[in-house]
Amino acid sequence: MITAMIWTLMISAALGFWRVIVGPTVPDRIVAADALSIILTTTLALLGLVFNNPVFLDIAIAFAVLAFADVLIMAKFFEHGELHL
Amino acid sequence: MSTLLRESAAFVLMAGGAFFSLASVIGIIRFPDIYTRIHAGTKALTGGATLVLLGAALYAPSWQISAKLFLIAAFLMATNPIASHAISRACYRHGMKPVLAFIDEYGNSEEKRDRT
Amino acid sequence: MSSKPYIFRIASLILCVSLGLMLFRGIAALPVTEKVTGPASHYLARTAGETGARNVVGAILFDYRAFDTLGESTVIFTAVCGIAMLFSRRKFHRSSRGLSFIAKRGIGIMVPFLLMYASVIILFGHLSPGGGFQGGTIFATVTVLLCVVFGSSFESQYFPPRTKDILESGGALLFSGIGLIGLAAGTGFLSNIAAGFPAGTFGSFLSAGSVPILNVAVGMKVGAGLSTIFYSMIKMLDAGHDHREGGGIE
Amino acid sequence: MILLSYATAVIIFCIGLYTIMIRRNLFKTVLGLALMESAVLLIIVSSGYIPGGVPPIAPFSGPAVNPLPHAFTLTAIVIGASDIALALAFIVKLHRHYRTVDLDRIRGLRG
Amino acid sequence: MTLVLAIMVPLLSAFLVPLFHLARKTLSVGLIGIMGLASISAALAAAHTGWYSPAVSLLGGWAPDIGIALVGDRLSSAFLLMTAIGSGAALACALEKFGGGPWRFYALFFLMLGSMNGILLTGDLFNLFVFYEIFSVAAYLMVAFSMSWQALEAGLKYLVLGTIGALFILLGTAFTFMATGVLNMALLAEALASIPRETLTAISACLVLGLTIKTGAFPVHFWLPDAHSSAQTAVSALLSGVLIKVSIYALMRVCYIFFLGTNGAVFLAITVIGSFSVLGGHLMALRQDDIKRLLAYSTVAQIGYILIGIGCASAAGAAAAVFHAFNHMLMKMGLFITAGNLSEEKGTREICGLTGLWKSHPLWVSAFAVLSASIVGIPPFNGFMSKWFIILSSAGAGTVIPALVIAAGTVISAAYYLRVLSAFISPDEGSSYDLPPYVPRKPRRRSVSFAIVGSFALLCLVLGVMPFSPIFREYFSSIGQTAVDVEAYVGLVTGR
Amino acid sequence: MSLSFMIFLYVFLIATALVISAINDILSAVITLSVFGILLATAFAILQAPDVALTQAVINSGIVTALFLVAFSQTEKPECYSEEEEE
Repeated sequence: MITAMIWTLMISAALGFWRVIVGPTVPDRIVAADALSIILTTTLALLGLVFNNPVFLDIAIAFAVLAFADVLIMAKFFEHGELHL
Repeated sequence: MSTLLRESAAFVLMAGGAFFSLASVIGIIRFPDIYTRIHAGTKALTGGATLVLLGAALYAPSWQISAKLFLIAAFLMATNPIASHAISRACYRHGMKPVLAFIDEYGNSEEKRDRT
Repeated sequence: MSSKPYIFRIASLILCVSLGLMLFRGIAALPVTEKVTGPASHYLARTAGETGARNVVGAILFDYRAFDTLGESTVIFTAVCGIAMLFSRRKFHRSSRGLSFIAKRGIGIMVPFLLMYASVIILFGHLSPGGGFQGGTIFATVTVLLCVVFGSSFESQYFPPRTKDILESGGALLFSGIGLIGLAAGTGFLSNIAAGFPAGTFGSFLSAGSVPILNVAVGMKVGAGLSTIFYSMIKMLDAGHDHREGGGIE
Repeated sequence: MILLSYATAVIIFCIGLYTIMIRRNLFKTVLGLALMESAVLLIIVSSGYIPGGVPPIAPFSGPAVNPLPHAFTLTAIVIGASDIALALAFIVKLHRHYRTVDLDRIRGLRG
Repeated sequence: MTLVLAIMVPLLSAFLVPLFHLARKTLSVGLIGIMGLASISAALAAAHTGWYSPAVSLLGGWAPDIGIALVGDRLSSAFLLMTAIGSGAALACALEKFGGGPWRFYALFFLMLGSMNGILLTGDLFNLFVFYEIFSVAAYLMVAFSMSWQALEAGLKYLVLGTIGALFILLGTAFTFMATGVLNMALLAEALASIPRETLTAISACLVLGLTIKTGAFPVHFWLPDAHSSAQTAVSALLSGVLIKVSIYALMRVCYIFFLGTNGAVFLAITVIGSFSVLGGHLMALRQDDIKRLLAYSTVAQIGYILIGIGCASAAGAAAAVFHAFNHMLMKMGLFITAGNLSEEKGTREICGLTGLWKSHPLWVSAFAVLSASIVGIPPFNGFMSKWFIILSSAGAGTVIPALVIAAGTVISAAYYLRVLSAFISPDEGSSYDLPPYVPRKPRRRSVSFAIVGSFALLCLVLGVMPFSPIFREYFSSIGQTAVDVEAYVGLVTGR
Repeated sequence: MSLSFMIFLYVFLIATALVISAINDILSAVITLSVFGILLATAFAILQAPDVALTQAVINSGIVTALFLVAFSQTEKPECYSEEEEE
């Protein structure tokens, strides 16, 4: 059952990657990459369940906590065309 | 009995979550412009991921794993809306117009606020 | 995009493919390992007794091969030194321009959790995955986030560059000092239990001798170092239009 | 399965090297370096894997994988990150003078 | 104990420099000098230990197969002596020129000193990679230290190539680890004999390719002339005189320990690379107009000589290579310091502009003449002796072509050094070039630089005579014996 | 995990690397690099290396992307990507 979930999520990720490749504007790519990061975070969490070992969930926590940092800095960059830091 | 109930509930939650994830990715691919894609890629996806994680937490054999899965879900729900808000605002500020949109309420209010 | 001649691309492709084939042949000739052998089996079997750490990778990094870790954090020290050298002598107007109110408030709620998470990663490095590098990098990420969301003046108000310098050198000196204690005890540089550090009870928070202290030292060093790299690199953002020749020390 | 990861790693290594050799943009060079480094990391981590292994965190509930490559990889990741940071700093400094990141238009980098 | 201190004293100095800067803002020359003296004396103490009683220092008290061991033997101590002399001279020049101002430069300098000692003393392959990476990062930044655009370009080029080289070294280390499961070099020497042939080929290709890129031999040499010519004078001297030698040591140690009994083709490859380096370096140097670029290409050629010596795979060849490395350190540091000072004096680095110096600076020019005579290989000087030993040992290895290459290279190098010297001696024509009007600077005191150059020139003379004494010959042949005697190394580390 | 899943993951990884190598826009390549890092961390997790996966996750999504963007924002003007890629 969990294997089926993981497969579904990975196929979703592969479909989302199509938007990263073709996405006509940069924000499309950013949104798709953000979606990919969420999907793969969920996948990692399910992998921890498959391996039945809580240490794998630490990786998923790290992604859940940090993956939006990328998106924030990309968004700021895109908003002004440069980073006003 | 309770095990069966728990597992079937977990299965329903996870299947719903996976369905939402898939649907939102299809939305990212099929929707016409960036704002609708953001709409698909964050709302539905956050909900889907949360559902999957809650289902997994129900299914998990030990309470440590369940606690960590709840934590992941909480963090995702806390961070992802910020990111999507930032990017949609960035798109709007950058000057990208939504297609098929006639009324720009946010833009009007934004304009007024910036003027004052 | 490429203006390189066609023949050059073909030659590069052939070179890369032949290199890859050679490498793959080299790997494929090896027998498949079914069992851990060599020193690694020693680590797996006796880490708990010899160092008291649950995380074998952490024990290798901070006890058996701690000298590598010292060298590795010295690489970051060197890079920080150099990048700060490259971008010195620039006027830097700190900006307080940030993202929207929603992002600011959201980050404001998130940051304490992030700091707590980083501290947990560092302090439990001998019990669970993680350690000085990972926790230090999360600290650096927090400063990056503060820079992005609140503007760099806010960040430099809370984490001034001077503090980062002191933390970085202090971490390096702490690491070296722990090593020199082992040297003074006569059991070799960077020795842990043998130099008299208490082993504690296996699996508890205060265990594994000097491993948690070294974790903290590396966390200070890496966090301050990566943060300083980012801070030095954003320094030039608004000094964008000067064409001064040179600028170095003549 | 392990041969599969070795093959993947070697392919990524070659893609990185090819990128460095062909592309004129300096950022592409740095991206190629990042790819090559990741490939080497993948090779090292795969070399420690044993079928049916568990992570090397005591107490083990089975045969644990080789922990030594993980330690090397940790070291190499941080070293690679500092290398990439240094390369980016150099590129930014050079862009100050030439206003370009095109390899062919920067005088000294052609040879 | 002394082995660890030789690494830790420079590193501790480097960690302390930023704190001193925070406290005082400008560092005094005396403080840096004391730190440098401490570092160099620690290195010399380690060299003494390694020479008279070869020692193994077990870090953390773990056995060599599970921990890291530092090994000091006669080869290490010869190179330790070399780097101590060279970096001491470079530090003195830098202190004279910059004073205590650029504190980050001194931090980088001490980091580089510590990592060089680490490379020379470590007995562990992965630890070698780590120290090599500190060393390389410090070297990239020292190249870029002058912050001119040429220096930045050279630094970037060096960085990209050096990182590729480091990745190849890491890949070779990974393959070695996969094949054997250990990383201690002494244990690897035993374990590598029984691994599959293809893997051995891949390992040797990766390691030799990576170390060759770092060394700057001919096919991948193009970072070297830019890097060495665009740096500051003291840094150029350090880069060309000392850093290259550390790479040579790593190549020598790794190749002799790993491939002496297993893969003889490696040494053939090194000989071929060396021969091409000699010819290519000399021919490129002949075409240069910039004096520092000329000296840098000459360095490529001299690396070729050393590589030919290593490629002989015999004790005599190793001894000759070490002797030539030592001589090259003396000669090239002296030449770079002299050329840098003279060209700063004239305000140009073009050879045709450096005229009339014999009148104004006779002592400098005569020192330059002695050093260049030595590097060309005029008989009474040391360059001749070491080249002669290299030719002898390569003839002893059974090939003639390297000897012919060396002879041809000598002729070419005589041509371009004579060109430089004739420019120095010819009278100052002044206005025949459209040089920018030269404003004479305030004359600087250069007594320390000149003392270093003069003593190096004297040492060249002395070392040209020394090989006739049997004690000296015995010393050098014992270095060669140590280099090729793998069993003794294994016995020293494992205690068997 | 099963073999087919590994094949899927590795093909995905190679595809990401190819996109990084082939795409002309640097910003898109950097975005793809972050996806590559996540996939690599997943591979590390499957290879039973949680420490390495954690480090890769943290470094890749925190620092490397930020440094790339900072460097990129100082070298490219915004016009060169926003106009030419409008739908």
